[in-house]
Amino acid sequence: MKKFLNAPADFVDEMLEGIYAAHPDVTYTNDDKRCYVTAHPKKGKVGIATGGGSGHLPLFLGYVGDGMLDGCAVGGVFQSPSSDQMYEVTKYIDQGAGVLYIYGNYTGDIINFDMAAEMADVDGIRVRSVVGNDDAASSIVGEEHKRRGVAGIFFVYKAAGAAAAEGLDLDEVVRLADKARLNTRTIGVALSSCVVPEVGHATFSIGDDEMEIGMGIHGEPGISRKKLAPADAVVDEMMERIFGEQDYGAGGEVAVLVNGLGGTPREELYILYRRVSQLFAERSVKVRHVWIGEFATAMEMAGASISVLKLDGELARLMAAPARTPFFTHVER
Amino acid sequence: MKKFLNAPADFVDEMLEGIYAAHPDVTYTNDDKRCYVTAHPKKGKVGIATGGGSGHLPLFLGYVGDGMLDGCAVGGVFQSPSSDQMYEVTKYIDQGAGVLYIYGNYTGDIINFDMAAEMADVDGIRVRSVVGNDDAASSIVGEEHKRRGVAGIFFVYKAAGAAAAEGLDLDEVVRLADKARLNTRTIGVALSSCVVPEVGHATFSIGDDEMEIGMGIHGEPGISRKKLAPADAVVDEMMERIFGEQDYGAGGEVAVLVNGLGGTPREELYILYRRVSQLFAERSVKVRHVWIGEFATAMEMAGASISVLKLDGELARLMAAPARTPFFTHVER
Amino acid sequence: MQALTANDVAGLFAALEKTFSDQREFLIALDGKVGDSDLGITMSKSFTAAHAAVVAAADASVGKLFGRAGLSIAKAAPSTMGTLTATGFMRGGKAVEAATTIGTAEMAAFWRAYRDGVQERGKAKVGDKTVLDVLDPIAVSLEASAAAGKPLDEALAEAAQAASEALEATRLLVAQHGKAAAFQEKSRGLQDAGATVAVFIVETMANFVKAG
Amino acid sequence: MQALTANDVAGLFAALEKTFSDQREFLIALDGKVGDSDLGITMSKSFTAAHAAVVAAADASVGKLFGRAGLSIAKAAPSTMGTLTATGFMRGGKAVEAATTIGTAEMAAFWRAYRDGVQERGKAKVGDKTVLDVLDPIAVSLEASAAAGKPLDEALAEAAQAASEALEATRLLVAQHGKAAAFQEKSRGLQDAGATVAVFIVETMANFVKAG
Ligand SMILES: Nc1ncnc2c1ncn2[C@@H]1O[C@H](COP(=O)(O)OP(=O)(O)O)[C@@H](O)[C@H]1O
Ligand SMILES: Nc1ncnc2c1ncn2[C@@H]1O[C@H](COP(=O)(O)OP(=O)(O)O)[C@@H](O)[C@H]1O
Ligand SMILES: [Mg+2]
Ligand SMILES: [Mg+2]
Ligand SMILES: [Mg+2]
Ligand SMILES: [Mg+2]
Repeated sequence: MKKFLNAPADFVDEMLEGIYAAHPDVTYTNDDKRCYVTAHPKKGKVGIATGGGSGHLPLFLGYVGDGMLDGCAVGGVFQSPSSDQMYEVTKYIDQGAGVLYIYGNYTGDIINFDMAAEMADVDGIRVRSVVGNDDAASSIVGEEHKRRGVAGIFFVYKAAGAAAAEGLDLDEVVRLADKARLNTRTIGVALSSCVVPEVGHATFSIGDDEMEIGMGIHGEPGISRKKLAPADAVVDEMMERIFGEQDYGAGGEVAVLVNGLGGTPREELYILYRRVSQLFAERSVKVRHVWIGEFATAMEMAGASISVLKLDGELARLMAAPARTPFFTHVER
Repeated sequence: MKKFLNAPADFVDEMLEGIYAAHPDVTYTNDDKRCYVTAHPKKGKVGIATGGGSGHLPLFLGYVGDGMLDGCAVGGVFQSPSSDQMYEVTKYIDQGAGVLYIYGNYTGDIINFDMAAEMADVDGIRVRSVVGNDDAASSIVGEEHKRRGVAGIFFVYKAAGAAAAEGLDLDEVVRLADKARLNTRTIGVALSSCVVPEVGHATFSIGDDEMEIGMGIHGEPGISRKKLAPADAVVDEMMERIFGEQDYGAGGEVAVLVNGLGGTPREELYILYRRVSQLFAERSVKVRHVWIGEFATAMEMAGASISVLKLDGELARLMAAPARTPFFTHVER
Repeated sequence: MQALTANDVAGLFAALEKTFSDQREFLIALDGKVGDSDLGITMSKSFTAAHAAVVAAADASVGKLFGRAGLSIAKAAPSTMGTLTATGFMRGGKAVEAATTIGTAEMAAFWRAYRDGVQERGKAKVGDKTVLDVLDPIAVSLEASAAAGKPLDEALAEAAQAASEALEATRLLVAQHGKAAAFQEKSRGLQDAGATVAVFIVETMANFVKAG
Repeated sequence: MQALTANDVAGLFAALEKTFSDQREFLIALDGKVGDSDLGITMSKSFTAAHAAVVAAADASVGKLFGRAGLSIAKAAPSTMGTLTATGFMRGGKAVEAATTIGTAEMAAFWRAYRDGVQERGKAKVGDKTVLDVLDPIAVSLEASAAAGKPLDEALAEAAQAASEALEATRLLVAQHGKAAAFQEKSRGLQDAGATVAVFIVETMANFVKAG
């Protein structure tokens, strides 16, 4: 295990100490570093919380900031945070307009967020949830409710965050977040494993010339493992699945996120995007927004995912809105 | 070699095609994709060009944009671009106020930029150069002119870019860029090698439990190769070298850049910064600006570098100024 | 012993802590087959925390103490099984809050509420290859024993027996929930990891009561 | 032959292209010891481009053709040696631009300008373990031959001999420039890679003139 760390058990808390030292715009509540919240909550705005395991930076906490989220319960590496931590974050970020939970479709997270919502209900805080399930590889059409949440949750954050910043009420923010969720599809491909600090060895093994299409960000099995193909062929196979699920229509508009899993250099992400843009151009679909970089990682795992959000007028407006967090800045042009 | 690519020989040009497809704010001149320039040159502003080998994203081209640079000559992976390409970039970005070259201290780059400056001189374009040499590991005090340029060149770009955006003239921009250069020290540590696509195997080898302090971003030998130590000890050793070279003074101010070399997850960079911030706090030095992420990489190389810029009033002002490129956004708060 | 009192609770959780410390590596390996290998770690953390919590608590009721144990597990181990186990102890404890001693009837009420709480929280059905496939026969067996007026030690021994048979039967099922679900057919033939945890809990209870 | 004319230039560059294609792997390996292994690739690219450029060019003067060769190398191979070689051919070509035939005196003028151009561009001194350590004796030897009135084939043969002795002597030096400088003492004992390139160029010229 080649990592910069002190004791593996301190990995998450020391990471958080570094983040708080660097970024005064975020802080924590309840004296618990893992209850991560904005330092500038806005009275009357719908609060948005997320949460999940560590090891995915900038996911999840990196999206806490202006125009995005208000708080994040931080778990151990690839581990859910506790319901208690989610509840504390909820109390802090509720500014009288209720709270929306946006998180990925993992049993541990669901169970804990549901428990936290029950706890908040006792305090009279209105909580609603939108559970990201964008990973088209993780189950077939018709069983979307079983799909994992992966990088495409970024679009749900962006839509909900912009809607809340506009001053919309909880139901409206939920409606828009849910629309972004339903309109998002992601497909990923992994080239190498990663190492959980407290475990100390690779999470899974994969041949030197193999790739696994659809592998989850914790190493969950994907659709197919095969020989690594040229970049264009890999993109074609990924996008075929996405095009098979949603019709973007000639003249339609999309937002695209090309996400590195951590170990893949930015150069390669652009080689992938080159082909993505060709495929949309062939279909006369306009890529109105594109983000390329690391948005949801699995530490040093090599690989990438492509997420597509089908836009309509209001989603396009929400994607364009400015946002600013310590890990993500979007400036309206 | 596990990379997303088509033919290795097309790696750089296909990456550029992806970048141009994604980012309409940049374009190229002379019908050569490797002559990368801003799409919005500003009349009367000092033009700033950089250049260097590919494989270091967001270095070098990623800093072309508002408040930063105007053009970049793009070389092959770890290879200098040609003097001809630099000359074409120079002609495009000259807006009547002359051009500043900012690049790293590598023989190939120097020779080519000097040649380009000679060519531009024939056209009556005034060119001056500032050559980044921040890598404190690459030669001893007193031989700073032999030092390599690494991630700390970011500070030189930021200072020069902000100065040019303020409308200062070439000599003033050079003075400020040079001050940033003189006030910057970087020290890096590598944990793993990287693979140049056209070569296909690791550039160098390093033991499973080893780190090399001071290794260059092309695998140039460093100061010492030893067993990987706990993160705090690694930072202490790196910072001891930096503190030994510049006196930041109690009450002094600095800007800090913690840079990932590509394969190291963001989580670990924050664990490193945690210790950096402690060391400055112990010395009553204020970290006024901090950037943590990937700013100068060596593809998938695991490792990190720490750069420190000693601030005075004018450098602090230039660091605070807004900047916006497809790869880097800084919003003034 | 024929009934548990508040005085026995610390001893019971000491025994549970020992069980999960002994079974740590076994559970890590089991969860590693179609999961993420964390179960041994989280369950051991859970019962260390629960033991500490009941020792520190001043409550006089067994139910309240079980509730506190559940709360401490929720904080210590927010994994799927951690939270489900926490829910089970909290709901079960609440169901017997009023009782000063736990005989067969109260034990049945505890496990019924434990089972229902896990079902409500996890939204699995019996047969989905989860902990529920063992919790359900435990509750059913204890309810039958209560109706038949069996003493607590005998009732728990039978419940433990039913649990371990039900665990064996999970081998035939295909996982529908959690990380294992992604492995589908590969999960067939393996005993469910969470169900194994439930067997360990009820067996430890049975042995504790028998020994006491 | 006793002088080069414009008609000979394409043949000379064909020979140079062949030399560097033959020596590709050798130069890759040599540069790999204390450099980045690119030298074989860039030099082979350089002379393929140079050959194509002189074949395509319509100029009537040897010097102009050498200049075009240099320009094409600058575009094709912007590495250190690529640009230094480009500079050498451009400056050398310019020095003999007016001549219609290249005898010993012109060849001496060519290499003098080549050497000085490389020194000016690279800012190295003789003894710094670079290509200059071979370029300098080539120029000196040709100037002596010109003063002594020696014929071109004999002059180039002597220059090539001087070059290869000078290359051998670079083994004793420690690199002060480029990537090799970082290796310091490790570079001692190895012949300099760039200096090897210069030897190959002058040897190819000598053989071409001798054969012609
Ligand atoms: N929805 C659910 N309802 C009940 N039990 C579940 C559910 N999902 C998973 N489980 C149980 O949880 C066990 C795995 O627990 P654990 O290792 O804590 O999960 P994770 O590591 O995914 O958080 C499974 O063996 C199964 O018994
Ligand atoms: N400043 C310099 N002046 C002259 N020659 C130099 C200089 N620096 C390096 N060289 C020569 O360049 C050779 C290496 O060339 P090359 O492989 O093209 O360099 P790089 O790969 O670093 O661009 C060295 O062996 C040396 O002869
Ligand atoms: Mg990375
Ligand atoms: Mg990376
Ligand atoms: Mg598990
Ligand atoms: Mg080289």
